[in-house]
Amino acid sequence: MPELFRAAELELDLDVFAGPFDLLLTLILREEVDLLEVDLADVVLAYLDHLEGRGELDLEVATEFLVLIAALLELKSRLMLPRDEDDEWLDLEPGEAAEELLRRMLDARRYRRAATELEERLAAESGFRYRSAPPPPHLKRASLELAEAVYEPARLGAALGDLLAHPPPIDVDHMHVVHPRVSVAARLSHLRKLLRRGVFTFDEAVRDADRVTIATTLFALLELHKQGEAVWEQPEPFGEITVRARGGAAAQERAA
Amino acid sequence: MRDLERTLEALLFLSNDPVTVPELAEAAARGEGEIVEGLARLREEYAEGFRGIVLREVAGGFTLATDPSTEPAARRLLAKPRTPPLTPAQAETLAIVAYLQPVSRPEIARIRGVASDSATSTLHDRGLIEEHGRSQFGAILYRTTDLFLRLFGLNTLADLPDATQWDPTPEEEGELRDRLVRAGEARAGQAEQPAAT
Amino acid sequence: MRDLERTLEALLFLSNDPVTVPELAEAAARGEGEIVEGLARLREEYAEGFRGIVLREVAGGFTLATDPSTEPAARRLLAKPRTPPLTPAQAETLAIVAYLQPVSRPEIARIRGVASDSATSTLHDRGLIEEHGRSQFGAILYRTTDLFLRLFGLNTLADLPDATQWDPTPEEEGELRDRLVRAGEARAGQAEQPAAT
Repeated sequence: MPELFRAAELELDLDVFAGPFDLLLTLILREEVDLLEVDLADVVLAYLDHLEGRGELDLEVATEFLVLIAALLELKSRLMLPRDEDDEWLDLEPGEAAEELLRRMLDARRYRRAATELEERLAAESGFRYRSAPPPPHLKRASLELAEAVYEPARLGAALGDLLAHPPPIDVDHMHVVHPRVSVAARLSHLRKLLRRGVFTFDEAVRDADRVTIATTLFALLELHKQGEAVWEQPEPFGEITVRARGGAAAQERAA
Repeated sequence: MRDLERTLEALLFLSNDPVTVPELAEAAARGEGEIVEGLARLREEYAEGFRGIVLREVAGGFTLATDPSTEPAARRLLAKPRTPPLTPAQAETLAIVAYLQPVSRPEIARIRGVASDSATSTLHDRGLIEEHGRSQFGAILYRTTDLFLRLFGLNTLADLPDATQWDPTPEEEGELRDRLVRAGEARAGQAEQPAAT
Repeated sequence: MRDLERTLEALLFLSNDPVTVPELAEAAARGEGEIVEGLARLREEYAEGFRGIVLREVAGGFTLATDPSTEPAARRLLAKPRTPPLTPAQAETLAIVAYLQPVSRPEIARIRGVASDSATSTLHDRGLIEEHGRSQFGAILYRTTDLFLRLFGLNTLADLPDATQWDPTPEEEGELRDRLVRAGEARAGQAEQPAAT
């Protein structure tokens, strides 16, 4: 009798968080856990471990997990990018993406070396100590008579105006996906329908689909392969993926 | 100057209070006799009337102090109000105190969306704000000082510029304090979003 | 020592922060040219390696400090460790602020590839960085402080070593690019493998 399980209950033991997946989500949404510090790959590994332990794939749970992790990945990738570059980044060609990545690696490297330099400098300097004793009280008395008007009152008004400004709203609607409209089961039946034609391309299978549907479809495709119903090939990276129905043998095995 | 005198000079320079011979002996890892001899040689270097700093033996031990002849200049340096340009953090903090006084640190932090202890301390050290009682929750309240009025060329607090002329969201209703807190909370919720460079 | 040097010595001794030439000129009631000459003569008196105190030019001003040779004794007397070293995260964050200032937390996170909030807060608490306005999205911008300059023995930010000297040669960069492309292809290849379930 398989115990009832939801992806939200997946127990996690990460560097920054230990507890069920849905609590992690809540804390991220409330900004009590910094998403940037969560290693999402570890969340996926925990899920895979869980799957291995159960020995079977619960499609509804898989879908829920997939949607949640996809939303987190998307949000995290947005957080890692400055907003003004966000859209450009998503539109980058693979070659440009590699260039962008290279530029970032070089930046990171430059400042790591600058950091080493600063650390050495600080060590060399720390032998110099400065006096911190307060001056004798009889010498230190800020005098009102010596005070001249040096500051502009307008500066205070302007600072107050800045503080009254509300920031532009940030769209976090994509985080509120709780009830996925797409399921692995639905995509499996979609793919099986296409398979009856014998061959189709992945692009056909996900035409006009949104990102979550594409991810779910890929997941369903992997499942078809595991069940021995389909094989595929992709002649080059980023090239077209062609999916073929596998010969009757596997199908018979399944029936047996 | 020998090693021991150099060390003694440095130790006296760093100490806020007079230092005793046993304390110096322990720090310099020498015998007390040696310390006394070293101090005698150092005292020659620091003979009064010769330098700007003098070595004094007072009740609690030995200490360095400025020569009385330099006091007029010292007073001019220290008594003149320090008025370096205000940093944005200081300007924001000072604006909050000026317009909402009396106001507590937690409230300043809430409006600015970030702890503002160092700005508050600097303004306090420079004499622009002062403590003025405690809130009902026990937090120290701050208000501006006479020096603040003088440095901003104001006669009274009523001469502060009308905030509405810099008000970017006039449609927001409510008291100034209320609106500041609301804007601060909205900012705190988003400034943390690293998407905002 | 002449009167002017005595006065300058006393002023530097009393002030905990570096003092600029104009501030010294005003306090000593002398011209700035005279002050510069007086400081030069004082500097000879305080030549490094000769006394326990040295005259330093840091953070845009002049200040007295103890000679590093006296550090062990000073540590024993004050029972205080010297400036604690920076963690690697703090050093990287500080380097980014030092070279790119003003810069926001999100930008630091983007360059380091990880959130750097606790490093930023620690650097802020230690007085090495300070707020300097807000970005257009309301994120607080940071820059380095005078204390940073002082602790790192710099007179101005221009004294920081040129960061481009750490950039890789064109050959190294080409090699890195090749590795990236290969890694990308390997990942793309794995995506075809059904093992990914």
